[in-house]
Formats: sequence, C-alpha cells, structure tokens
Amino acid sequence: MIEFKLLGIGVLSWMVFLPVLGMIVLLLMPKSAEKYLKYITVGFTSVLVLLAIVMMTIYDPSKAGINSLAGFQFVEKLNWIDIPAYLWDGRIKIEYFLGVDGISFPMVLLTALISFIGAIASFSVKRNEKGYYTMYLFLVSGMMGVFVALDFFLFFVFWEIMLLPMYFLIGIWGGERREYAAIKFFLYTFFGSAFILVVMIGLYFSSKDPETGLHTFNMLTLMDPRTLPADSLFGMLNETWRLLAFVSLFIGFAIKVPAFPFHTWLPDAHVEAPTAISVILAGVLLKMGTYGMLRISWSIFPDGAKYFMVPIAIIAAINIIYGALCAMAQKDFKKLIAYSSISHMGYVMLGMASLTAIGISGAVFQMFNHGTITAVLFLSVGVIYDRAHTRGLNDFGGLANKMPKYFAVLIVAFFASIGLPGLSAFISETFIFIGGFTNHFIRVVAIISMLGIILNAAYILWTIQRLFFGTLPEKWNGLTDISARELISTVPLLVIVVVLGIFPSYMLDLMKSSVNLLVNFIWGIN
Amino acid sequence: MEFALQKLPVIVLLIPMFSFLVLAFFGNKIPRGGDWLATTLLFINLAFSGLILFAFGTAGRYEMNVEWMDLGGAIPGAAKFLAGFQIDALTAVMLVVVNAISAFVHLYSVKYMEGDAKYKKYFSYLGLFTFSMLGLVLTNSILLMYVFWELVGLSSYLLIGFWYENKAPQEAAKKAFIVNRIGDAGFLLGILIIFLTIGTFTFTDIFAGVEAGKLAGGTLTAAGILLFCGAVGKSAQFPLHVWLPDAMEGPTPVSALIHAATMVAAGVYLVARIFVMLSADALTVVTFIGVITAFISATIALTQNDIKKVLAYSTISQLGYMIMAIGVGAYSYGFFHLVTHAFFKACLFLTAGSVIVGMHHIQDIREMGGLRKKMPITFYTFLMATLAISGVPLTSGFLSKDAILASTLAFAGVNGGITIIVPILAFGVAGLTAFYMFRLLIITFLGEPKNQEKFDHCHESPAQMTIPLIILAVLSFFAFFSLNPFSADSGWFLNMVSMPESILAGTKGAIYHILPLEEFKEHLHHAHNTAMILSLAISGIGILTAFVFYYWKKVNVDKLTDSIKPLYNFSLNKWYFDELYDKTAVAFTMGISRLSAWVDNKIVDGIVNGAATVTRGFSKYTGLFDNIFVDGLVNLTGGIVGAFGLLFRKFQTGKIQTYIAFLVFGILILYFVFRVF
Amino acid sequence: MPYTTILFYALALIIVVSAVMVVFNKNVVHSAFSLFFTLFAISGIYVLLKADFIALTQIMVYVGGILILLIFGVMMTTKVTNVELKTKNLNTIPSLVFSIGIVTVIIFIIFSTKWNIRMGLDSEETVTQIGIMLLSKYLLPFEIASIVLLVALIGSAMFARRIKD
Amino acid sequence: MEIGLTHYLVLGAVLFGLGLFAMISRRNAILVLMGIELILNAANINLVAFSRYNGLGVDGQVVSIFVIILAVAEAAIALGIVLNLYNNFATVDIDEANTMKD
Amino acid sequence: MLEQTLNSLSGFLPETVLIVSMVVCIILDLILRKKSAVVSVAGIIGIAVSGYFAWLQLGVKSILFSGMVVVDPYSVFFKLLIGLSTIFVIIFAMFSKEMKESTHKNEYVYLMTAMTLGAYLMASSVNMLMMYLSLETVSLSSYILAGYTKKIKRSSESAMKYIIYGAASSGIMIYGISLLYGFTGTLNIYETSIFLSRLNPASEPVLIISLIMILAGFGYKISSVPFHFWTPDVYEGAPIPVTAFLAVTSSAAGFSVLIRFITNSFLAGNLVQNGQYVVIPGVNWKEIMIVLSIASMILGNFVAVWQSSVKRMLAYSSIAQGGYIMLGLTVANQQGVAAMLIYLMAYLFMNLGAFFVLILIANKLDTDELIGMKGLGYKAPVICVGMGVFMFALSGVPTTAGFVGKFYLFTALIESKLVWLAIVGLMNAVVSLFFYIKVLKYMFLMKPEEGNTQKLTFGAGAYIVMFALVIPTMVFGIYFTPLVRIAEYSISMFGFR
Repeated sequence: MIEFKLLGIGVLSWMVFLPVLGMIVLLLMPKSAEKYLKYITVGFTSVLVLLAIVMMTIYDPSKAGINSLAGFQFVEKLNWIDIPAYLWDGRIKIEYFLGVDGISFPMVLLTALISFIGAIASFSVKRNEKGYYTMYLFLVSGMMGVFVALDFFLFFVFWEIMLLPMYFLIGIWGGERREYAAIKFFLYTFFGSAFILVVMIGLYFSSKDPETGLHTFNMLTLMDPRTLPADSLFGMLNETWRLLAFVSLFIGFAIKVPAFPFHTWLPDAHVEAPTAISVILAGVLLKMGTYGMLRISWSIFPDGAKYFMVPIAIIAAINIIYGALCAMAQKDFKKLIAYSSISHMGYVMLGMASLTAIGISGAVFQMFNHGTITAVLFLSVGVIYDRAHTRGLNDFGGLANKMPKYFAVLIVAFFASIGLPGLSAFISETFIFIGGFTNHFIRVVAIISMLGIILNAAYILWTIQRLFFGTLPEKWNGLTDISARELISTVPLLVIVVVLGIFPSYMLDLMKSSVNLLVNFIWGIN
Repeated sequence: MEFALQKLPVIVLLIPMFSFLVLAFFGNKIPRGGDWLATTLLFINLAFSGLILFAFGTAGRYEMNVEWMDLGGAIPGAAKFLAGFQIDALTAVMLVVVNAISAFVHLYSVKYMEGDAKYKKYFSYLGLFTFSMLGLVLTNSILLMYVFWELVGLSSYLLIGFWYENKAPQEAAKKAFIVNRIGDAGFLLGILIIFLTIGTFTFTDIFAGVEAGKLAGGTLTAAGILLFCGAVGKSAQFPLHVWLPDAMEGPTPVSALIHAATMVAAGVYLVARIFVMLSADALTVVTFIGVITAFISATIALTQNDIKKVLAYSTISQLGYMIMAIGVGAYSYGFFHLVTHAFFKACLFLTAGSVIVGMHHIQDIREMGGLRKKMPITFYTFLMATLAISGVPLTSGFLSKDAILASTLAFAGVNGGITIIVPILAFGVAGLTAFYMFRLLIITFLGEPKNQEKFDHCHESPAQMTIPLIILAVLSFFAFFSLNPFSADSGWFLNMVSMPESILAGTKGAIYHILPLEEFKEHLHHAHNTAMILSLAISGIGILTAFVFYYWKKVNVDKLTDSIKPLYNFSLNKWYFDELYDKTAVAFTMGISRLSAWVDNKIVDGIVNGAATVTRGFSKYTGLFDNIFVDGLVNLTGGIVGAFGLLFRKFQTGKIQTYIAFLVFGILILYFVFRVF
Repeated sequence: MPYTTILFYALALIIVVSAVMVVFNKNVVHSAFSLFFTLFAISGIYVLLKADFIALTQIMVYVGGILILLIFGVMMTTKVTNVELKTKNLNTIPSLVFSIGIVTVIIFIIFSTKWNIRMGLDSEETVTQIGIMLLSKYLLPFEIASIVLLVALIGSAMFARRIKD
Repeated sequence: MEIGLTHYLVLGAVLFGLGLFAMISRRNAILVLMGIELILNAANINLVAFSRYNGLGVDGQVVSIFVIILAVAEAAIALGIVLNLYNNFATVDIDEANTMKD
Repeated sequence: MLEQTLNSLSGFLPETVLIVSMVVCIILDLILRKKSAVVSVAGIIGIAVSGYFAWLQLGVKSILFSGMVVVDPYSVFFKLLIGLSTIFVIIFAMFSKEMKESTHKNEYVYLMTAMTLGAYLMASSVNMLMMYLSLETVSLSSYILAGYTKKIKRSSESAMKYIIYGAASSGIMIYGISLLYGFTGTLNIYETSIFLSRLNPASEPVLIISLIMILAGFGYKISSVPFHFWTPDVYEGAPIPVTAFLAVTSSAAGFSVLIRFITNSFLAGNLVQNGQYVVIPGVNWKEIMIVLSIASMILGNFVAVWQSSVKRMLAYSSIAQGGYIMLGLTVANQQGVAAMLIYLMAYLFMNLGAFFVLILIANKLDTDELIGMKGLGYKAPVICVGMGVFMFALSGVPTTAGFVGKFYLFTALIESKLVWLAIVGLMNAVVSLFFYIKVLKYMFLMKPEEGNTQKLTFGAGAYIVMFALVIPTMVFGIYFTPLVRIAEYSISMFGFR
C-alpha cells in the first residue's frame, strides 16, 4: 500500500488540515500585518499544489480502489467515534478514513490547483482581508476533505462544513444582491444534504459488516453486497427502499451539480460571488455533486444507477440544451458563463448516466477540464469587471485591439469550452458522447444532446463578437491590458488545457483502472 | 532515404505549425512580422510535398500509427485510440495542391496585405490554417480528421473575421463557424456510429470492418450520409452553402486559399476518402445534393454584381460538380476536377484580388470595365482561368469537366429513369458557367470604363502579385495533366488516382448503380464523344450569348431582365436562402433561448418563488413582504413558511385569555382526534 | 328520599347558582360575594362526603383567607369613589362553546367510565388519619409545601413592597 | 334515588366548566383568579369524592389539602402580580395589557 | 416508618443542601441589605455542592419517602443538567444589566435555588401529587422571576400572562390527575401502570382525557404546541437570564417528568423488552407525541421566521427545539430517550450560549431587535462569532453539538422505520436555518450604519463564560462519545422491570 507521511502524518491529512493551520496563522497575525495575509494564503495553497505534485509522482495508476481497500492509496484509517453497545444497540463507529483512487485523485489535484489560482485571484479583495482569507482557507480544507473522505459520516461532515465559509464569502464579499444569493445557496444545499443524511443513517442501520458484524459508515464496506442483509431497510432485496434511497441521494447531489430543476441557485450565487469564489464555486464545488454521485450513489446503489439511467440522462440532456439556451439569452457576461457551466455539467451527468467506462472516464475527465476552463473564464470575467465595473456584454466591443493579450487568453478558453479539438474538453465530450451512444438505452438522448455542441458554439461566438469585435466605445479607451498577476493565474490553466488536449493520457491513465473497476462493479462483472 | 521519406510527412505537417508558433509569439521581434519566414517555409514545404508525391504517388500507400489514448479494458471492448498518418495517391496530390496554393497565396499576400494593422497576425493565421489542412489530409484516423476538420474551421473563422472591426466580417465568420458546426455535428455522429459498430477510428480498419459486414444495410447508409453531412458543411453544399458567399468578407487571398482551392475541397476529399464504404443510397444522395447545389449556385451566379460573389457562387457550383462526380461513381474524375479547379479558381480569385487592389477596393463590376488596357497581365491570366472554368478545350478544366459530364451520361445510361435529370442539369450548369464567367470577364475588362476617375488611378499590380497569377494561369493548361488535350484518361494523374474497388462491390452494395463496372466503362466510352461535343456546343453557346448580351449589346439586357423580373430577383437574392434561414432556424433558436431564459427567471425560479408570489398578496396587507423579501425568503420553503407562519401568528394575539381559550380548544381537539383513533 | 339527597341538591344548587353569579355578574364585588357562597357550600359538600377536616380547612383557608385576599385585591385595584367596579365579558361565545364542550365531554366520560365503587367505612372521623398521613406517607410533600409557601411569601412581598426611589 | 359518585363528579365538572369560562371571558384579573379557584375546587371535589367512594382511605383528602395550599400560594402571588400590573398599566383589565404580540 | 424516613434523608442529600443554601442565601441577603455578588456566589456554591452530592448518587437506585421520589441514574442525570444550567443562569444574572437595574436586591438567587429544588423533585418524583407539587414549585418561582423587573411594563405583563396561563394549565392538570386517580385509585405511577396493564385492551376515554389534561400541565412547561401560547410573550417580557432559565432549565425539568410519567405509567407493567417499550393497548400516546412534536416543530420554526426580536425568535425556536426533542418519545424505546438526553445536553450549551450573547449585546445596545444588530460583527467580532457558533449549532450543522443531537434523534427515528417523520424533522431543520442565519446576516452581511462603528468591548469574564459554552458546543460536536455514554448510562430509570 502506497504511503507518504510527513512528520508521521499522512499526506492527505496534510492536504486537508494544512489550510486549517493556515487559518490559525492568519488569525494570529497582528493588525499591522494586514498586507501580508494574501501572501501567506498563497503560500499555504502553493504548498498544497506542491504536495499534490509529489503525490502525483508517487501515485500508482495501476491500483483501482473503488471497493477494495488495497486499491486505495495514501490511506489513513483511525477510529474517530467508537461507542460499544451499552443498553440498546447504540453502537456508533465512525472512522477517520481517508484515501484516494483514480476517481478522487484528479479531483484532489483540481482542488489544490484551483485553490492556488483562486488565492492569487483574491488579491483584488480589499475589504476585511483577514476574515476573507480565513474563510477561504476554511473552504479549501472543507472541499479537500470531501474528496478524500472514505467514511460516509466524515464525508457528510466535510460536505456540510464547506457550506459555512461559502455562505460568508458570498454574503460578505459579494455583489449587491449577495445576501439573497448567499442564503439561497446555503438553503438549497442544506435542503439537499437533509436527504443525504437520511440515506446515510438508513444505510448505517441496514449495514452489517461481514467481518465484524457491526453497523458501519465505511463506504467500501457498504459497497459490498454482503454488508446489506436482505431483510434490512436498504437490503439488496428491498427494491423500493433502495430506489427511494438512490433518488433522495440523487436529489442531494443534484442540487450541488446543479441539475435541472435545482439549478436556480447557481446563476445568483455566481453573479454575486467575488471572482475568486466564483472560480472555486464553478471549478470545484460543482464537481462535488457529480463526484458524490459516482462515489456513493453509483457505487453503493448500482441497481439504482441502472434503473434510473434514462431519467438521469434526460435530466442531463435538459441541462445541456436548456443551459446553453439560457446562456444564449444572457446579457451579463458572468451569468452567461454560469449558465454555460450548467450546460457543461450536463455533459458530466450524461457520461455518468451512460454507465460505460468510456463515458464515465469522459465524465471524470470533463469534471477536471470544466474545472480548469471555467476557472479561466471566470477569472477573465473578473479581469474585465475590475477594469470596467460592468459585465454587460452589450457595453463592450472592439476589445481585441485594446487588450490583445486578454483576447488571446480568452479566445483559447472560449474555444476550449465549446469543445474545440486539440483542447482538453473535446476529448472528454467526445468520450461522453461515445459513452452515451454505447449505452443503447440512452442513445437517443445522447443524439439529442449533441444539439448542445452547436448551441455552445453559437452563444460563445456571439459573446466573442460582442466583447472583442466591432469598434471600441469611447468610454473604454482607458482600459489596460491583462496584468502579470492575472496572467499568472490564467496561463497555467490554459497550458494544462492545451497539454491535456494533445496528450489526454496524462489524465486518463490516472483514472483508467478505477473507472473500469467501477463499471465492472456496477454491471456485476468480475 | 526511405526512412527519411517516411518521416517526411510529419515534417511537412509540422513546418507550418512552426511558422504559426514563431509568428504568433515572436511576431513582434522579427522584422516585417516574419512574412518572409512563413513564405520561404511554405515553399520548402512545397518542395517536400513534391518529393512525397514522387515517392509515394505510385508506390502505393504507407501508413504509420502511434497510440494516443488507452482506456484499458473499457466497456465496450478495449478502447484504444490510435493516432497516425497515411500516404497514398490522394494524400500526396492533396499535399502538393495545398502547399502550392498556400505558398503562392503567401507570396501574393506579402504585397496584398501590405500595411495592414494585423499584418503578422495574418501570416500566423495562414500558418495555422495550412497546418490544420495538411493534418486533415494526412491523418489516417477519422477522429483525428475531425480534429483537424474543426481546426480548419477555427482558422477559417479567424481569417474570415480578420477585419472584425466591421460588422459584416464578424457576422460572416460567426455564420461560417456555426453552419459548419451543424454539418460537423452530423459528421461526429457518423464517426460515433462507426466507432460503436466497428470499434476503431482508422480508415483501414473501418473499411476492413465494413468489408467484414460489421456495419451494413441501413446503418451503413446512415453512417455514410452522416459523414457526408460534414462534407456538405465544409464544401458548402446545398442546404448549408449559405456561409461561403458571406465568407468573401475575408481578405481576397484568403478567399483564394481557403474558400476556393483547399478548405472547401476538404469535403470532396472526405467523400473521396470514404467513397469505398458509401452504399448505393448514400451515393444517390451525394449525387443529387451535388447536382442541385451546382445548379442553384450557377443560377445565382448569373446575376451577381460583386466580382467575388460571382466567383464564390461559381466555386459552390464547381464543388457541386465534384461531389456529383463522385456520386455518380466518377471518383477519379471528381478528384481530378478538384485539383484542376483548385488552380484555376485560385487564379481567378487572385486576379480578382489584383483587380480590387487596382480599383482601390471597388468590388462592384458595374463600376469597372475596360481594365484590359490598364492591367494586361491580370486580364490575360483571368482570361486563361475563365477559359479553363468554362471548359474550353486545351485547358485543364476541359479535361476534368468533360470527363465528369461523360460519366453523368454514363450514369444516366446505366440507371435510366429519373437519373436522366443529372446529366441534363450538369450540362445546363456547364452552359450557365460559361455564360456568367464571360459576363464577368466582359463587364470587368472589356467595354468602356464606367467609373472614369477610378479607372484613371487604376494600375497593374506589382510582381509579387502577378507572378503567382502567371504560374497559376499556366498551370491550368491541359499539358500538365495529360498530353492528350481531349482525354485525361491516359494522363499521369488518372493513372495515379484510379477508382478503387468498392469494398462493397461483392456484396450488392455501394456503386451497384454503375455495376457491372465494365458496362459502366462501356457507356463511358460511348458517352465520351457525345459529351465532348455537347459540352463544347453548350459552353460555346454560353460564351456566345455572353458576348451577344454584354459585348455587342445586341439584346437589351435590362429589358430582358424586366421581362423576367421575378426570376431575376429570385436569382439576385440567392433564392432567399438567408432570409429563409433567418426566418426559421435562427429565429426559432433565438426565440427558444429567450423563452427558456424567461422560463428560467419566471417559471423555474418561479416555482421556487412560487408560493412566495402566492403569499405576496397575502403578505401585502400585513406590510411585511418587503422585509421578508429582503430577508431572502423568496423561494418555495420561504413562501410556505411565510404563509403558515403568518397563519400561526394570527393565534398569538397577545390576549392571555384567548390563549387559554386556544388551550382548551387544543385539549378538546386532541381528545376527539384520539378518540377517533 | 333521604335527607342527604335533599341536602346535596340544595348545596349543588347554591354552588352552581352562585358560581354562575361569579362568572356572569357585572359587578366585581358582587362576584366576590357570590364566590363566598360557592366556597361555603362546597365545604358543605365535603361534609356530605364525610371529609370534615377538609370542610374545615375549606372554610378557614378559602373563606377566611383567599376570599379576603381577593376582596382586598378588588378594593386596591378599583377606585371605590368613582365606582368603576363594572366589568363586561369578552369573547363570550367561544368561551361558552369551549367550556360547555369540555364539560359535556367530561360528563360523558363520567357516565361512560365504570369507576370501581368500593364504599369506605362510614362513621369515622378522618382527622387523625390525615394527621398520620401527613407526617408519614406525605411527609415530603408536606415539607415541600412549606418551601412553596416561603416562595409565595417572598414573591408577594417582593411585588407588594412599595418601591422606594 | 341515592346520591352517588357521579353526582359529585358532575358537580365538579360543572364547576370546572364555570371556572374555565370565568378565566376565558372575564376581563378583570381578580375575576380570572376566582375562576382559577373554581377550577381547583372542582378538582378537590373530585378528589374527595373519590376518596370517599373508592374506598381508598384518605389519600384523596390529603391531596386536596395540598391543592388548597397551592391555591393559597398561587392566589397570593397572583394578587401581587396583579397589583404590580395595576401599578404599571393603571388597569386590571388584562386584555388591555397586550403590548407583546405577533 | 421513622427509620425509613431517616434512610430516605440520606438519599435526599442534594435537595437538603439546596434548601439549606436557599435559607443561607436569604439570611445573607438580610444581613447584607444591598446588591452584592456574595449571595449569588453562595447560591452557586450551594447548587454546586448539591450537584456534587447528586454526582455521588450515580449508580444508586432507591425509592425514598414511601414512594414519593426515587434516586436513579436518570434523575441524577437531570439533577446535574439542571444544576449546571442554573449555575450558568445565575452567572448570567450577574452579568445582566436589567437584573442589576431592577429594584430588588438578590431575591433572584434564592428564587432560582427554589426553582432548582423544584426541578430536582420533578426529575425524581414518581408520584403524581409530587409531580404536581414540584411543578408548581418551579412555576410559582418562575412567575415571580418573570415579573422580576417589576417597573418595566413588559415584565409585569409577562408575569401576569404567565401566572394566569400557568394556573389554568396546572388547574387542568390537577383535575386530570384527579380523574386518573379516581380511575386507577392510586397516585404512584408504577401502581398506575400495573393497574392499567391489568386492564382489558378496550381503551377508556377517561384515560385519554386525563392523559391529555396532565399533558397540558407538562406541555406548558416544555412549551409544546398547543400548550405553548404563553411562551413568546413571556420570553419577550421576562429578563433575559430568566428567559434562559425558562428555555433551558425548566423545560429540561419538564422533559424529565414528562418522560418518566409517560414511559412509566403507560407501559404494560412498565416493561422494557430489549430497549423497546411495551405500550399498553388503548392509550396510543405515541401518536399523541407524534402530533405534538410535528405541530411544535412546524409552528415554532415557521413563526420564528417572521420575528424581528431575537428574544422572541429564540422563544419560537425553543418551541421548535422542544418539538425535536419530543421526537425521541415517538419511537417509544430507550434509544429514543437516550437521543432526547443527548439533545438536551447539547441544547443546554447552545441555547444558554445564545442567550448569554444576547445578554451581552442587550447590555450594550439596550435592544434585542435584529435591526439593532446591523454590522455588529465588525463592532464585536468575538462575541458575534460565538453567536454564529450557537446559531449553527441550533440549526444542526455538523461539528457542533446540535448536529449530534439531531443526528441521534433522526437515527432513532430511522432505525424504527419512521423515515417520514425524520424527513419532516429535517425539512424543519432546513426551515430553521432561515431565521438562525438571519441573525448572522444582520451581524456580518450588513454594514453598520455610519457613525456608530466604534468597537464594543467586554470584560474578560464575559469572554470566559462565553467560551465555557462555545468550547463544549464545538468539542462535543467533533467528539461526542462522552455525551452518548452518559445518555446511555442515564436512561436506566428506577422501577423498570
């Protein structure tokens, strides 16, 4: 089993709790050190990136993970809460159980990367920096935790924890309607997690660990059919209850994705949130929903995944097309991007609904790509907004000559997001479509959702035209081109996009074996 | 040597990429923005590709693969994605054509684009285009072909919208990209079908799979037609031809390179590439699409007054010819026409460019006239190309066109019935082509100058522009393709590019409508002479009428047009295709998008806000709504909570005795409820 | 018809009528006095129930204590000079409905339930028993009651004390 | 006919109802307190009647004694509070003291 | 008889200590004749000592005073809970400005001691008379305390409302007791349950009406719908420390007696089979509990959303919290009861904490209106962060004790297949987020008005007390083994067979 410890503490714990350490450091900073806070934050996040890179070098792609503990890497497993039964069958055993496999590792990389980028992008924040960066690091640790937790309870805790800083980050440092957006976001997700909680508890009491004969929150054990006795609530024979559980889990995660019709929080949250937070939101948070589906719904309720694949695919198609159409009608740059990411998350769901290895690897890959690309897009929105203090697409025009570097950056990002070949998103989208095709149940849906390709192109090109082409309005003569800091935050992502577009294997090899195992597991092939 | 040769295609592919990167990133550092670099590199590339042509043209095909992606034991099957290139006659020829024209256009542009604000950007774009075009030609995997296909689309987008300060180029660029995208969606769909059924992307394996019958019947036809959709988009075939005329908003050399010679030919190349796996029905579709396109655009070209528009429509029409040719099974002739057309159409565009420069960016031919005296070289090159396109003997155009016409006759002869319409339209188009091309020539170069002062300032273009013209004009002589001026069959070209055996031949498939091949050849042989005579006659008539109308003015054209006003307008307005699409597809999409945005605000969010709106009236008179609104209570829970909350609040009257009353009431209720249980 | 019956009905009549007076009389003082009759008659009922000690306590505590307290209250809170003793009722209808409802429910229950009637020994005075009870079985409540009274003392003192400031 | 348990219980019930009515409907605080007394007396009548007719000795009576004690305590405190209310609001009509409500 | 009483006295030590300390306080007060912390400290010491003696009683199971009260882990648990909360409340009172400004000296100390005594007895009494008596003890002293600041109109009004409502419900309760007594012929809950289990299944209406009437008495202590009407007004009017006391201590006591009464007297021979209570047929109190808890949750949460005064909002929230806690009874098993105890422990810290922060704020701002708290997060960050912790805990966000409580309640529900009820509860939790987070919105998301942006400062003592409440809220959220162990240990009541 691959391990990597620093000072006797596993690297994943470092990844999760280093930001917390950073929080403490920030809080201890005196008032006078106000101006160094941002650098401290960047420092801590950059350490995360370094750790991630080191992990990448150690990581062994041949290990699959999913439902075999042996397949997980950097595993840490301690008892957190362990209460032996006293009067009633009240034994609760919760483990501090971290580990990564081919599905979570790309997400960990993404989180580290985006957190770092977001930290750089946060420099424009001027008000109450201490609070901001503290919350920011808190958020980072929460997100990281979600991706590495392998104990359902732990997962849920991180899942919920992450809401609090997000609420404040949107609510305090956001735009005019920030309060509305923040509370909307919080309530939606809280509502969703209520469903997750119910299923979690239900699973716990249905489960019976084959080894110890006790209830368990351990996701790996829960995947084992022997863990859920036939007579129990979510037992294998208890068809209806299992499907209900799947649905409520799906609702819980779909709100985060966000899937139609639970998506209305996203435009508000995005528009109101400060740039860096939009980046995090679109770059990482949305992935938590789809990741949760793969890690929990798909793995623990494969029957549900099979039963509902058509409805899910249809929802995905609605996301794709509906999101694109909404984006087309937007006049606010940021809102447009927000809707576009609804559309792109639709691709992810389509790939997952296909239940084929190619589709799911497409989905995971698309999660990563969407993370990087949308990050760039939101950063670019921030760039223009910081200068012009407006996001109205119709207020602009002719920026191409005024801000050539910006034009270059943004055009690459735009074409990446319409899935232009040679850029990463193309590979993932193609895989997703192949997956959708391969599964003949959802083939029609896949064909319909190919309409999305055209619509994406339409609104993106229209946006390019409105922003860059034509003649520059008088009032924007003062605009300066994209600055070095902004280039630092965007260019690395674009490099990744291009490189992964040409050599996708770098990413695909990481997830290959896990995805294959997952699919085999779902279809019961061994 | 052999080894080097096999690596050569890669080098040929990478050279333009190199020039693109260098110019894109260091354009500012290099003197003159590195135009000289790009141009020289392209000429080197041309030399290389010539070498390749000699090496592989006759020596059969060579293929090379590297593994691109591997998904392990993925479901279904083992998903491996190969990347590689192949060289056979088609590729080799295409390489030469692309490189040649690209090189000439580079040279030409040095003067033409001189002093433009985005000069170096222009050359880098050219490099990008050439790279992707070569990639498209070279690759052996249909997926990679799609990749380069899109990249070509991108560079075309960038070049059409090169002068994006103005409205028209923006719109044209967007239109081009989206219309192509529509075709490409079909293309991708076809690719996916193939992958699902055969599980590979490389052409050889695909053909093998088809031969093994993994993909047959309706699915095969569907796949073929879907792939053809891509061609329809790129080669501007009906009904997706609308983008090409607008694309003329780009710089003229670009039009010559991309929208006349190479990119638009990509569709034809694709059809040629997959010819062997096209089923009969697919081929029929191809044929008819081709011929319809050819006819429609020819009729439109009759009345256009913008010199580039006329050429654009003639391009579409010629592309239709090629497609049709392949459709009727004259595979090699179609491809032959592609090559010849590439040269003389490039020549035409470049001459048009020099005319435009000469006339200081006047494009309306009604302002021109009598330019022959002012710019002789331009005139004679133009004349040469015009003769070629009109299919006058001793020109390359004659060779290819004549062969195509002959095979349409043969096609009709074999199948009979309705298919007779194909040759009829084909010949009609030949005549129309001759007519409108000479109309253009006469109005532009002969007669009296209409716009005197423009005419006075007009002058011949410099050498950098005229040299390519001359070369291209010369290249449209028959001699370069066949020593026999009346038939190219014995020429080196057709010896090299011979019709492949359809892999479906055995299985009653593909080109069964020209099977047995002998019979087809037979018909072809007989048709040849008739075709030659007919075509000569028809184009002669065309040319003659042109002279009658516009040179000798024997017929009053205006009166004539008045007498057929509706028809005239119909043609002038391009059959109202744009209007149609605007009214239908575009309007529909925009409508839907606005609708859904509205829905998203009002309904979906509204369902969420629903109860809130329900309670709004309720809350108004309590005067609390604003407060609640501010507090972000505006969504479903909010609404219901609000409603019930308000309801319950009514109980809290502040009068203690009311409370006691409620207490007693509660006790009673509870009692009755649990008596009922 | 035994005298107990007549006595019971007489007492019941007094109780109910005067209680009704308490409830419906406009004048507070009159209500107070009719409450006096009610309580007195109730002690009579206790006597009928052979609970002499309770009857006595009733008279002493209620009539002698609480009632006086209440009348003081009336006096203190209403200016006798300009007679403001009249008070009218509020939300009469619902209160009638509820009270009648609950009374009917209780009466229905009283008749529908089969109480296990086991007559205790008749002629026996209960004081000694109660005394024993209070100091043996009910010792704790007895003590706690003292605490309660202490609290009440503190409380009423606290409220009634003139605020000097 | 013989007077039985139910008679007393009914009497208690009626008193209980009247007490409730007083509490709900009389505006004067003092009268509300009287209502409380009526309710407690109803309970007492029940208790005593039960202790008589259920042959349980004097438990019921003892309980009723405690009830009386509590009634006293309650009345005392209540009166204090009412006086305080009177000082603050210059009225004992308790429905006028409704500054706090939704 | 006598020696039994004497034996009982040894088991009665905590209460005795309380009585003594009460008297001591009174005397001290009379000696000092002025406001002074001495009395409060004395009271705190007294309660602490009694708590210590209660602690010594852990594990003892004995019956005292001929079946009036018992000593068992359950009662000990509640005594400790009540003692702790009362100590906190007295400390609050020392901090509170309105208590200082009241015209009285230190009465509140010994009144609270008396209340503690009553609450102790409520937790341990097994005889209905005793229950009634102890309940009245608590009630009477809380009436007084509600009107403690008697010069303030709101306070006196709330006292009036409280006493009238309380008197009504306790009157109804004693009437119900009398009916039950008449039917069963006993006041001891064990004998009651034995009597009832000998009854034939046919449900007797008298049982239901008396049960409901008795519930009216308990229900008004735990302010559960429909017996809750006094809660908002009284909470709003009473001084904040008293409100805190009512919200935490007296409702905890109410729950203790409610649980014991229901689970002991309405079980078939108070039987427990592997943790599941054997409810006697005919009296379906489980359904009654379901109705009451759902009603309380919905009403509490939905109305709290509309409140503009934090105090009143907390009043409604504690109605809702009572509803959550009652969910534990609906499953009628020991797991449910344990969940209730866990929740009560969490509830103590988070609710007291909220009230304490409110006291601190009210001291500075003289208001408990939300509007007044605009941008307070920038003026008094530490305090407001503390408030944030308590608010999130109350709404049940993980890593706070509140989540643990909810988690165990819903666990109990789901394990006994009451999933729909769990979902109702969770949805209510979502709704509750609205108004809990509203406070934070005003504190952090809104900017303070121009002009008054100067920082508010508090004494070290305030911070110490607050952290004494914040830290358990957080720590028990992350490591809740102790809570669960204590609860599991404490659900063993006397007399279960």
